[in-house]
Amino acid sequence: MNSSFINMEFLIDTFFVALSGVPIALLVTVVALAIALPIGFFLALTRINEIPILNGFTKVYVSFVRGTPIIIQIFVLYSILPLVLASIFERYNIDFPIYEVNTLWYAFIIFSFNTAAILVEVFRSALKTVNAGQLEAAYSVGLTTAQAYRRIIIPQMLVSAMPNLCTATINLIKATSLGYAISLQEITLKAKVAANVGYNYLEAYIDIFIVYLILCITVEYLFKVFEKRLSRYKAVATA
Amino acid sequence: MEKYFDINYLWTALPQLVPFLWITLFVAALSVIFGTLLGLIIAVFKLSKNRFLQLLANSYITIMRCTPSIVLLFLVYYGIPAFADSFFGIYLQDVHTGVFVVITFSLQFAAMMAEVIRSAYLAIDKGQYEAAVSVGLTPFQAYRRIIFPQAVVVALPNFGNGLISVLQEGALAYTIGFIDIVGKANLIIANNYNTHALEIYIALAVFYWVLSVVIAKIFELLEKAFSKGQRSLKTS
Amino acid sequence: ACGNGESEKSSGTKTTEDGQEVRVVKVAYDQAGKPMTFIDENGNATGYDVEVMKLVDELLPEYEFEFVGTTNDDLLIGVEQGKYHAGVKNAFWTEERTQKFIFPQEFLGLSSAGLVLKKENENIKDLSDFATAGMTLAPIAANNAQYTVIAEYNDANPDNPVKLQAGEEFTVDVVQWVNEGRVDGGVIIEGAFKGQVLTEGGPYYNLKDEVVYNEFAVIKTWPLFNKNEQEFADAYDKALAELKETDKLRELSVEFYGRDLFEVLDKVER
Amino acid sequence: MLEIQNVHKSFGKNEILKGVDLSVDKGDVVVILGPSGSGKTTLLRCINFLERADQGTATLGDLKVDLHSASKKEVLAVRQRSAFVFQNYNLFNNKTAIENVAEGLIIGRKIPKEEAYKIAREALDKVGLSEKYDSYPSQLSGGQQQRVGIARAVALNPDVILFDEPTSALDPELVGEVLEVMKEIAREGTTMIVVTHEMQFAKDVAKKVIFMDGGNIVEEGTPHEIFVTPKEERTRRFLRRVLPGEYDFEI
Amino acid sequence: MLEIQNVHKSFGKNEILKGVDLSVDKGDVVVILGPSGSGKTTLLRCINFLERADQGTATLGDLKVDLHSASKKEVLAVRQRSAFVFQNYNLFNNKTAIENVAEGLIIGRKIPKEEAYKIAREALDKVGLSEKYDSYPSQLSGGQQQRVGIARAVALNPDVILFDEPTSALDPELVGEVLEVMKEIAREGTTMIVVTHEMQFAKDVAKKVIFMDGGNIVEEGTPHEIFVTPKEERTRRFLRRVLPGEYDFEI
Ligand SMILES: Nc1ncnc2c1ncn2[C@@H]1O[C@H](COP(=O)(O)OP(=O)(O)OP(=O)(O)O)[C@@H](O)[C@H]1O
Ligand SMILES: Nc1ncnc2c1ncn2[C@@H]1O[C@H](COP(=O)(O)OP(=O)(O)OP(=O)(O)O)[C@@H](O)[C@H]1O
Ligand SMILES: [Mg+2]
Ligand SMILES: [Mg+2]
Repeated sequence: MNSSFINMEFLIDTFFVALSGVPIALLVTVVALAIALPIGFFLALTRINEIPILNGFTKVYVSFVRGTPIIIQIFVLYSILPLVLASIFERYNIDFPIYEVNTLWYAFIIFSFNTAAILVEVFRSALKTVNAGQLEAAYSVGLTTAQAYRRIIIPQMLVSAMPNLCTATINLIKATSLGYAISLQEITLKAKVAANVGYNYLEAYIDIFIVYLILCITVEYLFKVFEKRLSRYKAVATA
Repeated sequence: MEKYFDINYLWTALPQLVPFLWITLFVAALSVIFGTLLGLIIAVFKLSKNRFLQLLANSYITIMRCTPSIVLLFLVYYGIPAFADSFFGIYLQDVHTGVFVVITFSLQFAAMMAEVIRSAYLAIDKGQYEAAVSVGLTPFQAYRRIIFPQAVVVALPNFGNGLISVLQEGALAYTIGFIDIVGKANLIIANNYNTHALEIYIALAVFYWVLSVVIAKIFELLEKAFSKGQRSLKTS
Repeated sequence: ACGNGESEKSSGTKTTEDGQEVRVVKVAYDQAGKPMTFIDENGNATGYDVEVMKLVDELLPEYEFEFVGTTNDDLLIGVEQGKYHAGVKNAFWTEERTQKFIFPQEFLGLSSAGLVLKKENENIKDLSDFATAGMTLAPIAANNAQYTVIAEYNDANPDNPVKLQAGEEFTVDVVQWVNEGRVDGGVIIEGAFKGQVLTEGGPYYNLKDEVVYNEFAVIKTWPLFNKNEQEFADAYDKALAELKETDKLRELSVEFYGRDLFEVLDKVER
Repeated sequence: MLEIQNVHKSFGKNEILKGVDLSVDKGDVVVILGPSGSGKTTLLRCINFLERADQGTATLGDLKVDLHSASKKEVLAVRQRSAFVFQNYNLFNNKTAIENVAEGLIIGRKIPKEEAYKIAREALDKVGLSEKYDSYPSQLSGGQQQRVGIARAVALNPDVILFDEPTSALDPELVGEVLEVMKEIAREGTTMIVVTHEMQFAKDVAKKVIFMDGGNIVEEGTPHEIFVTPKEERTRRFLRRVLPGEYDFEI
Repeated sequence: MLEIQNVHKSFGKNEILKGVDLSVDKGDVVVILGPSGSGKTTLLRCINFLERADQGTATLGDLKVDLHSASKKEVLAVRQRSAFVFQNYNLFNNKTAIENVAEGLIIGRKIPKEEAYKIAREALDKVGLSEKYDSYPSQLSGGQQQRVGIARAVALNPDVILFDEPTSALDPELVGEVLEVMKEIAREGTTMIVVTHEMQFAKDVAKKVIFMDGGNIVEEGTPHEIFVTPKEERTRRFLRRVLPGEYDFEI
């Protein structure tokens, strides 16, 4: 039996190793969100407005992402993406060095694929909370549909989407911990590699745990601040 | 890509995977049962007026919310026995892996359920309680006969979502050597010298997808069956 | 013959018909390590390492082995923590591992590690050629000893390192990756290469003319024992020494690796 | 029948009820008027212990309780002798009309099921809902829901029924049917305290009208006294706003 | 000013409007009465293209459009010459009072910001909300919200303002302030079509009262004609229910 429960020195050293994975984890999160937000919103609109073909496609897409474990999505996409891309490039004679791309790009694609589907549902339910009367009122003062969305609907929709956006973001950050499966140099992989040298897995996982805790609580806090700013119009008279 | 993709691997994998589906479902079922009970307690804490209990519940929920499943799984699987051994001299190394899997996902499910239960409770108009006590029911009777049945209906869709998500998080149990459907899939891949993984993963994805669609459907029907009183005239 | 108090509570004893005490020990194996350690179609443990341990079991009447399949990570942590008394996973010897495990005197077998390369890169014979050519290497799971071998090479050759990446074993299909050009090369065990590419009916038999296997080392592999299992390790040594007198290990090597690796034993460095 | 004395109630720092006294005789109808926020709802809720008053007593027949410190048993006793009709009906959404009415009888009063259902049917018949026994609240119009609410109260055969603006959530056209039912019940001799803005109802039915403002009873009297010869300026100002051009006070 | 002809509208199989004609002269106030479900709201919504009619035309000054097949440009043109005041206000929740009023001017009408704010301030002053420029809707009472809604409509200086039960979501006491503002605006000569249950308002302000039932205009005339000498039995029945005991028709 190992004599001491926890190797403190290793615990502290590896904490910083794990911490050094944060930029990659955040980069993947931010890029995936940046790609997924507009796609998710657009697809949510196709669902709400029941646009014939797209609506059906979105339904299937969302159902697949929500219906399968993300680790399996990672496995499948990571295996299939290069094959599909390579054959596309081949067909159109595009000379693109598909195999020289960094794993980071796979991570961007995989996590965007996943997050966009989640955001479809987030935006869809948020759009539903905006009273139809708001759109009508905008029409009645002579705004076009695009103007009404930009100035009235989206700002209000965002407020009710905030808590779910926060959850989606946190789930995304957590999901990057599965990036180890595609050799993404993020928090978990870095700590695991460090652990491997002396087999200090327990310590490594405690470090990973702490790093994610800090990361996610910070993100939660930021969202709360942002949400408060967005929803200042909800303040009651007595406040 | 036809060069690599050999559908035969997929077909041969399917029957091999089926028996392990039950293990996956069993683990999910146990996690749901224990998780719901724990979640109920946490929801009660969070709704209570006691600041300390609220803090406890909130911290629990935050920690669970912020911990990736795979990390939680490892901490439970290696942490609990090491901790029990170092501090209490209790030897837990012989405990079956499945137990740790169930503990992990029960803990996680409880955090989800606490919020589901709490919001379902809050969704029921206070007037329902007031009306019940005003016709002479005791507070307990009011909860049991009026509030609870309505809260269940409100909670149902979120409960279904929670169930689907615990099923999916469970897919990570393979990382600690637990052989459920994913574990079995990885064994099949290993037996093919780690080749043709894609076909096997697609088989897995199909299982999960069908499963989640079926569960969603079941909950939709349940919701309909339970919400007879809530149905609005328009939709009937 | 029992261990100390610590391991006593973790292992049962049995009594055979002739009244002898038999200690039941748990031997973990990596269930995804074909052809060294794996589960066959019937759900039984097998592979070179496992079969050797079965022979050892036969020679040790006072022990009864219980084979427990698990993952790489769990095997290492489990043997260290005492959940398992010993483990086999085609393990190489590394300095760090001696801190955590007992390595016995007698090695278990030999493993030929090599590079999978495209046919046109046949001339890359070892890691330094590979590094000089600036080629990319398929990711290796961080807990796999292959990772350590490359890492050690890099430490020894800081001016000409191989690009080493950690990954997950299930997502890396080395031969296919090399063939499709996703990476230039991958580390593989000869047995696995033969099973995949050179055996008729193997999954990549169709690639037998496209990819090559270039051995860069033959390495001794070891069972790992829990730190408290010195006595068990000694018993193992005794049995294995006996086995090495016979041809049984050579036969198993041929059976699982398609080649008698003991022929090159004198060239083995580690 | 019901006598309330010196009810005080604050929410935080706001004193909402500043010592209200009120008495109703058996079979009488008392209507409470007053501007929004004057404490009308709070007063009714304190009587039925939906809020705990800070001070005050209630005497209901032979039962005398302290509105601040009544025990659980006393609370239950008061609730079993009184009934409440809510502004927004508060029917049990998960129960049909007849189950709504029977619930309090079966569970609260321990009346056998068949008998309870018999009483419930009679109560629903009385409010004109013989066709709707098995409808859920969501399948009923607002007026019908409120009539179920009244039947639920009536079925309990309470000493007093408290109505809190029973018609104010209804479409104008549905108000009539509910007021009609309330008049009918008043005619049968049920004791009622009614908070309402329906002046016509007050004039037709009330024995006594009470005008509240700022947590106090400003003025009380017969409908004629309040509507035609109000003494207080505050009362007049209120009535002028609520009944514009309809009344000319005799000054 | 505004002339509507032969408006038909069905929802699914229900024909809600069965060929309605309506005309309003500049500066006139027309009040529409009718039981719930008679199609009053639907009519107003068709005029403003919040619903697409199945058939019908509207002439607004020199602009003539087909209510069924108007182009996007025509729709926008009609909306810029008309304004709508909603039953439940529909203020933009994420904008302050003044932003609510200015929004249509700046974005819809492309009026420069400073000028738009000037107009918005004047409109808010007119409805008595000089103090509330920067309040969000959630910080305003119902009556104040509806006054912002009216200011928003007035600021657009439209040819006609459509009111759909502007006071029916308000507490009784707040109704007065909104009606007062509406009377004021009517006095200034704004063309208005008002769906309301406020008979007093109709009597005081309307040039013409229209009674609708079942998707048709049953009767129209001056307030006196409709309230005192209604010709149709249906009109009488309706008024009797809504104004119990208040009117004695001359038969
Ligand atoms: N639970 C509560 N917490 C804090 N303040 C409250 C609460 N309930 C009521 N109040 C306040 O008490 C005052 C009186 O409320 P109450 O509902 O009794 O008035 P009301 O006379 O019934 O008015 P309305 O005619 O609008 O129903 C109001 O100012 C209200 O804001
Ligand atoms: N979007 C819709 N889909 C289907 N039916 C509708 C829709 N809008 C209105 N209706 C129906 O059209 C009929 C007329 O509705 P409308 O709102 O015009 O009546 P109204 O005269 O304004 O009544 P109220 O006084 O209750 O407001 C009603 O039966 C209503 O159910
Ligand atoms: Mg009230
Ligand atoms: Mg309407």
